[in-house]
Amino acid sequence: MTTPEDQDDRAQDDLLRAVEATLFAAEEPMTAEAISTHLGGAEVREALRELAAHYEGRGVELVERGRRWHFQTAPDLAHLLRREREEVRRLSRAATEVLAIIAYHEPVSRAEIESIRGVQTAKGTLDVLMEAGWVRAAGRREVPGRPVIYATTPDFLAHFGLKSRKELPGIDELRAAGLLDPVDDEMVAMELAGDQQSEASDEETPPETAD
Amino acid sequence: MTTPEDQDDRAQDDLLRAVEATLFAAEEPMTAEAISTHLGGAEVREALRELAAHYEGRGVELVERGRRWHFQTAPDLAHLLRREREEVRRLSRAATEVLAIIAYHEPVSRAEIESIRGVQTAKGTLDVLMEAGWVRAAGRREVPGRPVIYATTPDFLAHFGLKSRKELPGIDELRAAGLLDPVDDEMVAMELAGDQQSEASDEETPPETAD
Amino acid sequence: MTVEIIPDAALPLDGEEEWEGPGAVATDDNALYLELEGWEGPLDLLLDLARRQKVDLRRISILALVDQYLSYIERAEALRLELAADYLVMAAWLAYLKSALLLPKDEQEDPSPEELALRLQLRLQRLGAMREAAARLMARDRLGREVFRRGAPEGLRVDRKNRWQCDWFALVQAYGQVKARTAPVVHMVRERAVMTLESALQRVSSMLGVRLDWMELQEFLPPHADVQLRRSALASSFVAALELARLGKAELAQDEIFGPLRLKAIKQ
Repeated sequence: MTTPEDQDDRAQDDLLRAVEATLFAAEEPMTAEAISTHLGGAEVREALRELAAHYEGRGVELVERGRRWHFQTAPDLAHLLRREREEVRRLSRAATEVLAIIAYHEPVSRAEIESIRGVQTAKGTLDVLMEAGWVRAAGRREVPGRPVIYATTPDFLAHFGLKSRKELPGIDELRAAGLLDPVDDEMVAMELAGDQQSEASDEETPPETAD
Repeated sequence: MTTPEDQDDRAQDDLLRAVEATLFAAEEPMTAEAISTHLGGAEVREALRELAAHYEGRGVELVERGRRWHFQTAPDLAHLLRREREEVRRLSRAATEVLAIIAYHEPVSRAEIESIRGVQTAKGTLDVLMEAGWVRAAGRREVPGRPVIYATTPDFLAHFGLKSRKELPGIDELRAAGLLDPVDDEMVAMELAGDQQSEASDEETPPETAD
Repeated sequence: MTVEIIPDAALPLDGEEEWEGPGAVATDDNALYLELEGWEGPLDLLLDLARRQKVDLRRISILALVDQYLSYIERAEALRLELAADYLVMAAWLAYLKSALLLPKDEQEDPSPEELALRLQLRLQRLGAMREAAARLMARDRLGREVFRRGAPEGLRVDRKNRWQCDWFALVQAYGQVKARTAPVVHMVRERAVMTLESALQRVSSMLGVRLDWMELQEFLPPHADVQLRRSALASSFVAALELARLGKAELAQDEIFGPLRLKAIKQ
């Protein structure tokens, strides 16, 4: 046998479910009045309080902000919504060259880098080096146009196991190690072409003017 | 003093909250594997079961559709929610029949669908179903002409509230009655003799005999 | 009045979902004819006729069904309704089936008419089953209609962060290669065996002087020259031939494109 209290409970239960579903499906936070109108004029404040209590401490909570109610992910779980995934990526050949030039010649402007490399350097290449934390903008050169000049960072030294830039092998050492021997032009062209494909942002174009 | 059991409980509780928050925030249904990956490799099946049980009978429920999980409003509250929603596009009778044939017989070729319906299927009909995301091309049948075969998608299961194709209404009875058996060659041939002349607008390569 | 029966295409794309066969609203024959365009092909019409027998599809009378179908088609023709070809093809096939069913058993072909009737029945059952399945599917609690997903999900985002890798050797090697690539380079051109235009001109005109008939350009080349010299000699001799023709001292002929070029002296 159902008592009047049971029926009241069920009615309250139905209202609770209705409010829950309405707020869940809503595209925007809703005021108690809007929910009430939506549910044919039922009094929903008590149901909202009960619901909020039910969700307390769960992964999702019902909150009131400026008289509007909505569900949201529990604040302490906010980090779950933005997961960071680290990807290890090898520096492209173009970026390695630019990094080497900055390391040997710092501080240098982009125009100087291009002049040394003999090819234009895409903006993305420097961005990558700055993202890696190895290169920083080190002011501007006091010449017409005031170009930004770049230098390496302490992180650069740490990553490459150098105490200072002086530890980089000099030109004579490079020559002795055979690293200055003319390389096969076609190979270089091919590798540079490879750079272009691997990094869309790192496109190289023949330099227009080198200064 | 906390016992090891308490700690276990708390860990399980945290996982439950994390799974709940993740699924609440997700824009698409997620497989258990995807949830697990998102949460750094935790085993989430037990948490999913617990959550589903927790939400049972509430205004919002956790359901599994084609191995993917999502929250949705309880079906019995449809009357409260429907009114302010734009109704999903109505399907033509032809489209609903083609959808049913694909769902119950999948994978099926167009010739097989046409054989069952006894009429050619306008290109647009399959397009509508694919655009809705309910049907996809599922490869080709290795018979002469290599016809494309069609199957339903996880979105189809989600839309129609089916955990898997096994839950298709009456599918067991239909199979037992032999009504889902592969379509008979001769019937296809007989049918096509009539069809080919019927509609010039309905371009279609003459369907090959189905297997 | 002409009503063309076009299966499928005649149906509006946004037709009613809980669609009822046109026959369901057609209580008398005339009304039925007006509804003919609603059928999707002969099988659809047959299924509707079969349903009117108000028995299980497994127990329908095929002969009665055939008669009904044929009489509809006849009456449609009497009313000059334009019938789509497949309705007529089905009519012809059913007429054949009927006559076969009525023939004495010993004159029957394979497959037997009973077998064919059974297959037709199976087809109707199949279509009927799918039509019901479609209706049951459409009547389910559907996402976006009866049940709803969260209206404003926060969304899950995966931010990719790059960790760049490069080692000391790659760095130093890259610098070495930049230096090597951009170092000034002096180009030396090696001496090569060539035949100058002057010597070719002299050679060709003197050889032309002693011959009266046509000679191919190839014959003017030094016979024992190496490949490189021969190539140079061919180019120079060709230009020389053109020059001699321009001066009116030689005649040039070529029978086809890329064919041998022939020369002949013009006697003044």
